[in-house]
Amino acid sequence: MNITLESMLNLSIIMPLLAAAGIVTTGRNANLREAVTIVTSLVLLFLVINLYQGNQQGESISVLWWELLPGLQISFSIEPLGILFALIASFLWLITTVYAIGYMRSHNEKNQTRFYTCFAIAISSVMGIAFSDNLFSLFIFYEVLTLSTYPLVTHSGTEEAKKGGRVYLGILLSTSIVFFLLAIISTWFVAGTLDFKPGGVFGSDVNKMVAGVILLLFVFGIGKAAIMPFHRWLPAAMVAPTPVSALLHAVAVVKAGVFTILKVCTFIFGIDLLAELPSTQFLLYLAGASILLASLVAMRQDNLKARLAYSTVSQLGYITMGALLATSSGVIGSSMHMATHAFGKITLFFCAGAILVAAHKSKISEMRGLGRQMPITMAAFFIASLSIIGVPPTGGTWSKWFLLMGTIEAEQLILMGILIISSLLNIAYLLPIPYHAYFSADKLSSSGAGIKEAPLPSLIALCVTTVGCVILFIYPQPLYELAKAVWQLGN
Amino acid sequence: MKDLLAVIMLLGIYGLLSASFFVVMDAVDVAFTEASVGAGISTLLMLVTISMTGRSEHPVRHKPLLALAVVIFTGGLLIYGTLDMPYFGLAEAPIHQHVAPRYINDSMQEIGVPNIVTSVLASYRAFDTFGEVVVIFTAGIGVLALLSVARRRDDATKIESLNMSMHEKHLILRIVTKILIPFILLFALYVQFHGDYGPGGGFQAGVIFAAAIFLYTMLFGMSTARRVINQSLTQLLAAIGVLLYGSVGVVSLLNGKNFLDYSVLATDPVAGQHLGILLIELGVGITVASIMIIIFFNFAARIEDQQNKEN
Amino acid sequence: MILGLYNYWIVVVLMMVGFYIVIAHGNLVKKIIGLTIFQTSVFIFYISMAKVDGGTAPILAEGIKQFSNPLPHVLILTAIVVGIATTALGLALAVRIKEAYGSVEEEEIQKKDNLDC
Amino acid sequence: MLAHLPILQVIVPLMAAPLCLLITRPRLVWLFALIASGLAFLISSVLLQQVMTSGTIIYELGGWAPPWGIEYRIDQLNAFLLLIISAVSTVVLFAAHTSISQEIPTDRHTFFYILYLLCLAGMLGIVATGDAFNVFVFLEISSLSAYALIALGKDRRALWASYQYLIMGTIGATFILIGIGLMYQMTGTLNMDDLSRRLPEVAQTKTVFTAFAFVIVGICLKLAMFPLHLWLPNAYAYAPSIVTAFLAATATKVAVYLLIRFTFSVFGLSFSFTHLPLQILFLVLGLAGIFVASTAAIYQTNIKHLFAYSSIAQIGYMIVGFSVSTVAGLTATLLHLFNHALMKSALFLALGAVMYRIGTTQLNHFQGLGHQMPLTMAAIVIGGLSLIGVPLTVGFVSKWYLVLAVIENGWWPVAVLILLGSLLAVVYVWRIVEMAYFKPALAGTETIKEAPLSFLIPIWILIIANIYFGIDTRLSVQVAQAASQSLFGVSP
Repeated sequence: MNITLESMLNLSIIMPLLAAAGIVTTGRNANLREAVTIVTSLVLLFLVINLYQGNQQGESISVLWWELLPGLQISFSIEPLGILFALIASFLWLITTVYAIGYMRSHNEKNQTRFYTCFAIAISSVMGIAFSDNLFSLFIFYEVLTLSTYPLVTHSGTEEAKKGGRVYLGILLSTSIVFFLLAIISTWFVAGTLDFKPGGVFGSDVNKMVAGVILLLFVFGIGKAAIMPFHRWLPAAMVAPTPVSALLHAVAVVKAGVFTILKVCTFIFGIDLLAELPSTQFLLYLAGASILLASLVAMRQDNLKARLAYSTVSQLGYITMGALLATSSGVIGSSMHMATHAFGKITLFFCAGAILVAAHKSKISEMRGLGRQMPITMAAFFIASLSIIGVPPTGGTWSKWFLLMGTIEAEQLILMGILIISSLLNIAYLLPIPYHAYFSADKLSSSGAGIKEAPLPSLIALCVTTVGCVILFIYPQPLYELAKAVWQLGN
Repeated sequence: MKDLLAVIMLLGIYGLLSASFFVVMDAVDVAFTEASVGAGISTLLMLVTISMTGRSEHPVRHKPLLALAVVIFTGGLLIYGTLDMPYFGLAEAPIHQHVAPRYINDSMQEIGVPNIVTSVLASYRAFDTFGEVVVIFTAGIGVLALLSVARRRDDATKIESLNMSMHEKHLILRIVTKILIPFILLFALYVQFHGDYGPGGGFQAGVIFAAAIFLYTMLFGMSTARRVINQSLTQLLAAIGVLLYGSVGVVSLLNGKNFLDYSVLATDPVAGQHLGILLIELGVGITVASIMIIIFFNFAARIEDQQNKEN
Repeated sequence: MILGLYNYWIVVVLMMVGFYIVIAHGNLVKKIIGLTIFQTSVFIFYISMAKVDGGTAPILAEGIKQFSNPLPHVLILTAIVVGIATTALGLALAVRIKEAYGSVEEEEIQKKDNLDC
Repeated sequence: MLAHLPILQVIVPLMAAPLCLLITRPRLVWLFALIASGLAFLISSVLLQQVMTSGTIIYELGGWAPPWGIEYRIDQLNAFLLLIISAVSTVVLFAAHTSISQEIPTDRHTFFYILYLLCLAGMLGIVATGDAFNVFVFLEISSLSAYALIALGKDRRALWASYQYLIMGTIGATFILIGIGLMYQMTGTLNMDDLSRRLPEVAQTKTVFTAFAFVIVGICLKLAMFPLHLWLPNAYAYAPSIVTAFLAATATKVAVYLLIRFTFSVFGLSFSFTHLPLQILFLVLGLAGIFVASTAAIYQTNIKHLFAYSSIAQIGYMIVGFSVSTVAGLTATLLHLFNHALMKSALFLALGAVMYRIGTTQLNHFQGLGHQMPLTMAAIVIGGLSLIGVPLTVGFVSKWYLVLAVIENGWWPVAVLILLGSLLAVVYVWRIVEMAYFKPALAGTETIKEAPLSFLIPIWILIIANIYFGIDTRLSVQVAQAASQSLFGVSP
């Protein structure tokens, strides 16, 4: 079949929406419904890979949908960072769907149709974010993502879920409306354009003070990046079913946040300008603080998902920091970390979900000795933890490495220290879990007798992602290429 | 002053006084209207109202200092505003220089009606007057929407008896009225059609006409009056009056002239103007009279209704 | 100066009396009475503007040169009608309120409403 | 006939009103009113067409040249307004027959339609005319009919609300009358165009200053601008749903129009904004309005109240844009005028549908409605998002322009405040969403069905308009810009 890359680009955003429609219509029949989801995700993956290749062959792909206001277009184009994000998201969507089928069924959740529908819409908006050609289109899809994930967060409809949803929507909407929108409008006002241009849109003569303020607005406005003062929504979102936490709140949504920050740093400000801005320093330290504090908080969480959530917050701190470092290794590192952390964290969540389904346990303290009943799950958990910590043989190693290099290049020894300490903290809050699962002296109480591994689809899913972690270590070349391309575009 | 009856009486007197003041100020038409409305209709309506809402007012408890402040401020502002106004009665004032002169000098040639007020009212600014008619119409419909009561047949007899007693009481009044009413109606017609030569016109005529009906109603009772004045017919007339006015305008539209341009109504433009004015004044008269009657009847019917509820 | 404007000042005072009654008094009928006074004073104000010394009523007749300004008269004719229309509607409302609340005193009505909700 | 469109615009509904009395069956009256309003809509769209292509249209009533006669003067601004008013009125009227069948006794229906048409005609008259006194007359037509319409509400509080509105409105109108009188005294003319030419000579006099003050205060009373807004919430809350939808979308807009017309056209920019501290005054009041009203909205238990307060807040936005007093600011105001009309008519109509089904708009009765009346509630949600100003809805467009205009003036804090204001909107909209979707339906309400089509069609027409004009902004933006440019005398 020979369809132009442009139409593929369009399709990659429209497909999931069509899927959503399809899911609604086939909602009656569960199998059909899930078949639709799987097929779509396959097609989507295929499309994105094609786009990736097209991009590798150096073709410039871009489409214009609509001009909302003079100069404000909804338009899309392909560039390495976007394609990277799109690859991660679309691949993991496929995996997550497989996982979700197992999870949702054995957990027999209600309104599954709504669940899959919103999921598809969310993915479509993620694609939109990944391929946006300008801040404006990005903002639109950013908001759509927020709104479409709200029903997923509040899925269970309990009082607790409602509270979580409130925090989620409250923080994400308010930061985006007050800071992000303001930042965009100011950018429009100062630079006269919102298009992403390699090397940034602000001229060299821009007032550093103003630009600095705008940068602050951006970093705070992009609440999805969960920088410390505005991170509360992420733990709150953990009331959602595990697949949601796994894909959206370990990958799609949060990555959309850091992706936006990366994008803004490289394509709106440009590395050079970024380095000169007064506020960059402050933000770097803010990111550092958020890394450390989040790790510390994570240690004190007994609820596994909460702990993972805080770990995510700190990991996002890495990426933001890397972007703000404004050095080659920094940008490369954070770009790669997007991928490696995605695989690591989603695996961890899959495991958490598997444990919840199979053993009905969410508290870490109850998981001692669980390794005997659920060896595979726990093994996966272990490997993924390694990837998060950043030790071989996992992909996390590389990204951590580049980030460290970045701090050195930028002569930010304090930040380097922070990175190292936080890695130690990672060890401290992740590894004990598998350790106790396997080697803890006290056996699981009799209640645990009947516990078996999670349902097969879920199991497959989490194995795949685990393998992913390892592969990223053995064969990081393509990932590195993309990351490097991002850096080259940046200046 | 807590007795509303007294207040309303004073209000009527105030209306009458201002009317006479208007005469002094050469505004005869306005005086005529104010006398019939300020001293007449509105006083009457208010009396009818308090007969239902009670005639005594509660003493105001809260200290109205804020209100006082607002009023003093507004008043002060107005006084301040007057300081730069041209002095009272000054012939050089801009209002006597700019637009008005044309009315005074040319209206005779252009419209051929001695009463300048009428020619301005009914031709130069005829659209305002159309608006005015619609306002009255609106008020009438509004009152209908608020007060109209579905009349029950069964209590007709009760009212009858009520009226009977009434008849016995005011024998002299009745006779005098019976003599008066034709003259009042006649006068109304005079005012209606003489409006373009002397003071008067559709509105005043309508009010006077209505006044005659009121008088009749008050003495002979609602049900008797209802036999004379059919409710739905009055409503119809009210509409017809507005439509008459409007259609005059539409006719000039159809003749390719602008809305309410009377010059097309006859071969000679001036004659056309004259005809147009007569027609629209008629429209005004009909609407005003019937609306006034509607308003009054609905208020009165409310009282009747309440009385029935009581006994 | 004083003589030139005294007339307007009296009008202003009248207006304010009416205005005060409207906003300060609690009785609905009384409010409307205030409104009428307020408006009537505005009419007087307009008519005063129209007066020309030595002028007569604006009805053309032989041998009269000086007329008062007819335009304000026309405006006020309209305004009077508007006034009576408003009064009628307001009174109708007052009657209905009396029936619905059993009172035409602002405070009592407020009290009753607060009880409702 | 094409030459006579300006007057037909007004007299079609105006003459249709008395004709209703000649028709007997309420249903026919409804159809007739609908047709009349539809005609008005057609005329207004043609008018807008003409104005955009060939500039201002002047129509001399009675064939008398202004300033001696009354003239209609249609420029981009009032053509835009005419379109908004007649369009909303037509769409809303579509649902009227169903809605009032429950809220108003049958013997009143004919009167209802007559008053509705009169109100419509009055507003169109205010907007179309170029004569200051004629404004007053038509203002009274629309106001009187509005009082009566509000008083038709089922709840007895409707009467009280209507009465308060009557008092406030009449005071406002009388103030305007005084203002016009003072202007007339200093210039000797009533024609707006003529006034704008003759006022500058006497601009420095105390009298003109006072005239300005009275006109503005009078208009602001009608406008329900904070702090003169007290009459509005009850009036909107207890009026029949149709009336609320109609008035909320149009009445205040007309007042905004008058404000713009008098400050920019009649008194002139230099007088209004350079001699007087109007700018800062309106800015402060506008912002205060936004916050006070939005906060009040959050604490309402009756959704009609809630949206009424939100209307006051939205007026605040328009006032802020107005106070910027630049082409951009005014454009933002006009855009918001148009967009807010779309949002609020849709929302109140949807509330009308709820009223029709469950007979109340108390928040706690919305429990589980999300599942029982999915389409209606979806409409409310989308309308709410538009209120918040989420992208791809009209709300976003106007907010974008407003913030941009404010930033152009370098008022950064104001920009922040405006955006903070929309957060409050998030809060009060979400209270409804949670109630409708996350609370189980009340016992005994299982029977509630989706609203009838006669509601759904107009509601969704408006909702789709909300989205359409949020995406295809060419029409609204183009017209709004042209209008504000013409007001500033800038050639487009």
